Amino acid sequence: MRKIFLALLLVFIASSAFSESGEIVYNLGIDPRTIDPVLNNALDGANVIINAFDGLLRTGSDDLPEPACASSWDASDDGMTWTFHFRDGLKWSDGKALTASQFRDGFIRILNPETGSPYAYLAFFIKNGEAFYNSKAKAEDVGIHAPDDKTLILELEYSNPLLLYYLAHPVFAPARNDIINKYSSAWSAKPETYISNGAFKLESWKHGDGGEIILVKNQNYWDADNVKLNKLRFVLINDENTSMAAFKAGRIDYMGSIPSVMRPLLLKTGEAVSLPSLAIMFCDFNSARKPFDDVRVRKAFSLAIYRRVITDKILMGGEKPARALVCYLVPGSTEDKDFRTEGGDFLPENADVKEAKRLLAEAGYPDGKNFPHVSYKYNSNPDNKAIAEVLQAMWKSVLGVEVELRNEEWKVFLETRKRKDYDIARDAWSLDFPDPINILELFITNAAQNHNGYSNQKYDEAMKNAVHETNRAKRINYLHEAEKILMEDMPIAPIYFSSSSIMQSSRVKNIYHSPRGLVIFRGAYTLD
Amino acid sequence: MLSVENLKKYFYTSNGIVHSVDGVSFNLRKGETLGLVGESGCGKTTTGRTIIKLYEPDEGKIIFDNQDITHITQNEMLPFRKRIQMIFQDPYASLNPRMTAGDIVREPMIIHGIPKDEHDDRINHLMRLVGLNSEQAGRYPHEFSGGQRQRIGIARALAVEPELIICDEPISALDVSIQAQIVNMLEDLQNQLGLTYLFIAHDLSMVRHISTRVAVMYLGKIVELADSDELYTNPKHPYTLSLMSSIPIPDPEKSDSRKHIPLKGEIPNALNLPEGCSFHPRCPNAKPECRSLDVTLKDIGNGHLCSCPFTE
Amino acid sequence: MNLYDPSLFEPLSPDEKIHSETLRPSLTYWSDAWRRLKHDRLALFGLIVIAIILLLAIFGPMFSPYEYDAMDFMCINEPPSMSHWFGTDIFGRDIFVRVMYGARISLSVGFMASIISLFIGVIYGGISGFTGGRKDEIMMRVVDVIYSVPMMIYVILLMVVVGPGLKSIFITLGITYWAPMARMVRAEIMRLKNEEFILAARVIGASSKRILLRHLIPNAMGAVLVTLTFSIPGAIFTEAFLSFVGLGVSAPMASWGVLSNDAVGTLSMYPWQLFFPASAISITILAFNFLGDGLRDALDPKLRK
Amino acid sequence: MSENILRVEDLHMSFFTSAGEVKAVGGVTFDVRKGEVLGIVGESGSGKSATMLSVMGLQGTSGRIKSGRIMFNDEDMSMMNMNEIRGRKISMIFQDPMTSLNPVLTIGYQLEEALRRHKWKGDIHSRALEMLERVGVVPAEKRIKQYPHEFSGGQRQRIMIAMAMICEPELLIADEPTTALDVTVQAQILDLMKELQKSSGMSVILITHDLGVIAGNADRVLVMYGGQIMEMGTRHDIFYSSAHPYTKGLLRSVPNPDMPKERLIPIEGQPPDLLNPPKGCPYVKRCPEAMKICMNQKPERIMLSESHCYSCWLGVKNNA
Amino acid sequence: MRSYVFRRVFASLLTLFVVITLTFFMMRIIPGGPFTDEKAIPSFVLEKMMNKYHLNDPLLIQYGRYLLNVLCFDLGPSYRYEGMTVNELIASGFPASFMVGGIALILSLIIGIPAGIISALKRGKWQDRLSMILATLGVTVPSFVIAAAFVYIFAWRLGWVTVGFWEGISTAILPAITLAGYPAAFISRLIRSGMLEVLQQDYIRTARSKGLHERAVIYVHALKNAVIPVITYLGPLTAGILTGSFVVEHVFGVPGLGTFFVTSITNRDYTTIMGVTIFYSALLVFFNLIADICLAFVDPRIKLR
Repeated sequence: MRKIFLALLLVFIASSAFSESGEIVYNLGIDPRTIDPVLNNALDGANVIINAFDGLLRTGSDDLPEPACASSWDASDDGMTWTFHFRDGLKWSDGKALTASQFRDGFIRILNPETGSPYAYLAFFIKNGEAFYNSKAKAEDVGIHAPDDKTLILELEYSNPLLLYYLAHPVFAPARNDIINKYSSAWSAKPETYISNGAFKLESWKHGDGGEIILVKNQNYWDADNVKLNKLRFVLINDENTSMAAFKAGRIDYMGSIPSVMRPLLLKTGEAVSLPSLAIMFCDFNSARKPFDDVRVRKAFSLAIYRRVITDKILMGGEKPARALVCYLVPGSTEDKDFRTEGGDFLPENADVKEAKRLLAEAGYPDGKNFPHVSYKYNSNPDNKAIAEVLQAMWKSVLGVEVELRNEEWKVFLETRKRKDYDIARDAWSLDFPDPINILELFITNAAQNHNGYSNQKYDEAMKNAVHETNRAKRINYLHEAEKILMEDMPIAPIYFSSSSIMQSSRVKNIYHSPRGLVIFRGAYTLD
Repeated sequence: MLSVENLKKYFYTSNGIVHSVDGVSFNLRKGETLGLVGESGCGKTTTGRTIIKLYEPDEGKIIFDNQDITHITQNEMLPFRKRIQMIFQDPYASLNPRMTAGDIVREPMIIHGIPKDEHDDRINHLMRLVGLNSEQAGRYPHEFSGGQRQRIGIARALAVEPELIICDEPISALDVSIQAQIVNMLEDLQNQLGLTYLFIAHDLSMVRHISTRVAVMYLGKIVELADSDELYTNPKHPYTLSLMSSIPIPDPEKSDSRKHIPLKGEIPNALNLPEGCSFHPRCPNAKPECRSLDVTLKDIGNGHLCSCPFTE
Repeated sequence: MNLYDPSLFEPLSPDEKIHSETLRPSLTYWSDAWRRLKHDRLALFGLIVIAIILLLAIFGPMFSPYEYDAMDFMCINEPPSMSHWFGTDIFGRDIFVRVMYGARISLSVGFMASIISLFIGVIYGGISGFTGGRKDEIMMRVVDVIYSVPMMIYVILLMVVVGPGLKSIFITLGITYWAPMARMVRAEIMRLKNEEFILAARVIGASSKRILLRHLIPNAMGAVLVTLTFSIPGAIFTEAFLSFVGLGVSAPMASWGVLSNDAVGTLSMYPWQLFFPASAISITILAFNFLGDGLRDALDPKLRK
Repeated sequence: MSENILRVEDLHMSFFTSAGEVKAVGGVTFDVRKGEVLGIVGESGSGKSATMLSVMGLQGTSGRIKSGRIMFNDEDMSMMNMNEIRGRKISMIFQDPMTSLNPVLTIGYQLEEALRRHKWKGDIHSRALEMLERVGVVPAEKRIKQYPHEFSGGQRQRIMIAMAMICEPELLIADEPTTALDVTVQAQILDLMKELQKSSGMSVILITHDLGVIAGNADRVLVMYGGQIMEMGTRHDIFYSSAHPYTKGLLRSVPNPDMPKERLIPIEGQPPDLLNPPKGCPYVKRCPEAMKICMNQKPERIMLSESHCYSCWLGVKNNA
Repeated sequence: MRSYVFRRVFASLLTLFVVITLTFFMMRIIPGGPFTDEKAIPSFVLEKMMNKYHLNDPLLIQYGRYLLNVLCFDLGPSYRYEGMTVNELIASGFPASFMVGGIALILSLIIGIPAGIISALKRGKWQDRLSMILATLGVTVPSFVIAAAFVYIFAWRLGWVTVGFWEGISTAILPAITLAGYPAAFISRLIRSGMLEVLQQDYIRTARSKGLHERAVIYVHALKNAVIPVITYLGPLTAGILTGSFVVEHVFGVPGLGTFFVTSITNRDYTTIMGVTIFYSALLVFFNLIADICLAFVDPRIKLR
């Protein structure tokens, strides 16, 4: 018996091996659905792709697009034709030369209806892109041309002020049709066929909890000289406490999933850092149903929320009270101005009890009397539940209204919300691009993401103007106008602007974590 | 009153067909007691259970009071269940441990639609009839001794005033001093109520005591049937002879002086019946022709039936 | 005593004989079981614990100064103290009162699930075991299917069709929880149906229904009770899972399972938030197990002397 | 060395159940002589099996010997290692051959086990085969590899006998060895036992409730009732000049083969409840000749002859 | 024997067919699809994606096609893991689950059997009480609590083990201990009640009357009989434990099959749901068969027919 015990002990001790120099272990958390640049639409997948692929442009460590495969570009006068000039000596990770036509293959693949890319619509700005997608045009008609190996010309369907951001998005990657045609969708699942052109290349992928995705330095990368790491291990530890235990044991260098109860303490001691992110949590009011068809009720509910209490007492992870819709860090009328600061606040930090009560009374429910039975729906998740319980308590104490809480399984909830089968529903949005339009467009009449059935002609008008406006200052102005209309109608109640708390071991430096959640390792290095 | 003709009951097991009852015929006259004896596995219990239709007979006829009840359904059988009852061997297993004695006796009355207001009187009467007092009706079977439990079983059988009672080894699980009590009671009840018994047992001396006629069974067949005194004093079939000689006699001198005829081996299982006379492998005076002989019960005088053709 | 006293050698009259009969006190089935249960100290302990928990669940909250949903942001995550016996949670709610309220849900879930499974499982298993043959074969295959179809799928389906609340928890548990019970009852009935008292019932003309309900099932009750006490913990945990999927009672009301589930995340910082609800479950089930063991022994006719 | 192989002195033994103390044996004294067959008759609950289990030290966890001595070959058994005695010096055969053999072990294993345990000198396997052949389980070579369920009841009892005799014990206790068997098989088994006893010269205690079995097989007879010995004597003493009302009652309650149709004379009433045994004679409630003294006072043992004694107040009364 | 196996397999295939059918249609009725996400994909894009996987075909055609594929042992492509087939997923996840489950199975036997024996022999004494209380705790404390507590204590506080990484046997031990709790508890109870019953049997008295040492009586005569109910239980247990547990694999980071049972449903990964269900059912059938064959070896009275 004692022997067995000793053997067990030895096994335990032997298992603690730490990372080598030039190697970083990052907890990706969730096993990505795919790391095919064209098929992915999730952040976890994007974080693998962005470290393995380089587009014409890439996201720099200031979250702005910077030259990558294309070293320079120029636009025609009308801004409808763009020409990209490639660097010299671009290669794939298997040593083959990277050509402009492979970029064309990649873009066509996005638009090819048979690919089934969830981001296909991002490429509709390219001429005949949408037509090709709907099989109304041939691939040859799409406005992408590679006159030689080092030049790519894009013809646009309509002008796109975010064009360079788009092209830095991981979906706009080159494609190796020789491999993809041979292995079809399996190409992206196996390291042997996952040939990439970015800073790292895939070495192995073990699926599921406890699995890992290992990337190693791509020696053929054009910018390889600036890549310090030899190896990147993306581990897949889904449980926050487990991840934390592994971090404490020195097995993880960098992670973004910290148990929420520990965040305040860790932030205070400096062990964790809070980074702002381009995301907002809000709740939808169902404007199509009584009683939330009444703007006064919606406003009363929104004004009854103590946003500061939620961020400072419940979340405690550096989140900010959302006193309007568009979050911080979104550029405003000029690149260096903040849209949020320009727009100002529409809601108080804490509840405006008097005003909220007044509005509710005006709507016919003084002190919540005769208020119909309403429910707040959210998807099952501990954080959502905490927010729900606090909101419920606030509405009860400020308005005297009993709101029933109902949680639903994730995908059931998504369907319910889409069907607008709710009174109040949890909602959230993270921005793909740092531009206000990326969130404001949700509330255009009948937009795909318009969960609350909001429809206001004035709002639609302002948004339309913004889309067609090429002058930055004017365009932003339209967007401010739209946001103001939205806040007047209050179809949603903004709750807080998210942040992400991260922990990083002292041996690693220079990892860039963008507000959009992208984690870029190409400049990172280890101290030992 | 009851006539059984060529009754057959087979059990289909995964090992093959068990010829449990293989052509049994007898008549039972009103008011008499027919003893059915044989070793375990000879089919005597199955015969009793088939007659009362706990098992569906495979062949033959069961005629009760001039009515053919061989193939009637369980529902049609219900009125006959009022007239034919059964007493079981094991007084521990045959009473539901979760019912009081009173409820056990009451149950047949409920099933046979006897008016509710008569129940209590009848239970009291029956309890006294079987020698228990009526206060004991509220007790559970485990509170009674073996003999008392058997009395409850008898009371249950009597509850619907039957005419025929099949007694399936009613005393073999009881102590000697109690056996006599129960046998006496059965005799008294027969006299009082005019009952007819089919008395199944392997205790030969008790069978002789209680029965008017006795049938000896071996491997699913009756090998000898006669008036009980005739059978005991003048057994003909070699099996009966050997059976008689094996009865232990509670008298040292007689016991020592008696010569008993040992049988070879044991009763074979009813799966693979021997050809011809099924007793021949163990018969002390078996002849070669016994292997192919077709044996049937034949009257050898005085209503003494025997299936062995070589009796002197 | 003087052996030469001739009166001692007078014959005993029949009256004296009867008088001398020391009748054992007549015990009904249940009072006998109860008497033996009382002698089983662990079972008695289990019974007392269950009684205390029931009392606390029903009357406890009345005496608490706190409401189960009253948040107090001034004292969040406090450790156990005189004012908050079990400490407070992340909203500053009193855990003690929440655990008492949780008992109401968890215990009623446990009881209801058992009762539902009792009715369906016992009847189903009883019919299957009693009928035997092909019908039994098919009925048992149905049970196999219930075991194999992933529970979560029909749970989500039910969530959509029935919606949240205790009622739907009962329905879900009723759908699945009878399966082990059915198997157990079937095995028990198969064993019992060849007993002589069943033959005796047939002889007096009892219908199949009567035999099943009056004779077979009451005799399988001991094993049924034990299975029941085992199925209660399962039901209490399943409720936590169902609540997570959206079938349970809605927050801020929370069962023990949900309280434990929520507190797993805070284990590293505020372990008492998990300790108390989890202990409540364990103690209750321990108590039920002791009681169940005691009951099985008390109801077993073999142990009856 | 005396002629007694076993002597039991004033044995009191009880089983402790949840319902209370069951006084199974209440003061039993007797001895077994070398080479004799001692028959013990009694109904269920008379304490005959409990006495024998005490002798074997097999009374279990709930049974306890409260007082008394058991001497084997003049040695106090409480001083001996019972594991060395059991199976080697004293063996036992049980009532139900269907349940007394372990169903999952071959009979060969179960036979040889005792030999191995008691370090049998000689070839274990051939000894087992020899014993099987002696009890008539043939062909032994084939049957030794089989499992109990492949044998009939009679054969199993033969195997049990072989198992009990395999180490050549000095005393064999046969607890109702034929009760579960048919008459023809019973006769075979009894003959076999008689033959083995004669050839080995061992002593046998034959327990039964069947007076016929006793009449044919026992040298001396002991009649037990309610945990006590009622009467003891040679088989002639018991069958032809029984003194105790209980013995008389027992003999009367079986059908007389000479007058088979004569009405039986049963012993009325029920056996005593040993949870609450009567203070006096255990038979008092059923005894047709019960007297006042029988209620409260245990009768003493009265010697009728050298071999014959009984315990009854009638004897005292008659003497007085 | 061969015809027995053949018949068993045939009956199981029939059951499996019903399970497949039920699961297939129920999972299609529940709301949400494999591509439902917080950021809704525009409907015209969604349609193209659905076309790619033939999810827009009539349901019956999809069902027929799926059945045909299953007949060829092709469980189809996963919707959740692009480029992976369900066969590959199962092949990649099973080894880890198998290792953890295998260790857990062995652990539960080497803990459960001795504990059961001891508590049966010391019935009513403290050893019995203690092991039964521990066994009950094993049943009452749910694995999500044990797992979280283990991570907190052994990985976090004491730093003895690594969690979250799969490095073979060294990382399999803690999850295996977690997983072993319930079956060990159950086995010890089965052994206890089996031993208690067996020890009352006549053949134990026979064995003792031969003068055998108590050890031989218990380990040879009693245990071999008492272990029979455990073998029956081991069939479904083995199938369940080898296919992994969601909670344990999630918390300890074991890249096994267990997580797929839940995540495939939450992801609406239709083919994986079907795949793991079929795989589990097949294992269940297989191990039940093995258990029955083992039973026939241990208990000579049982004949396979």
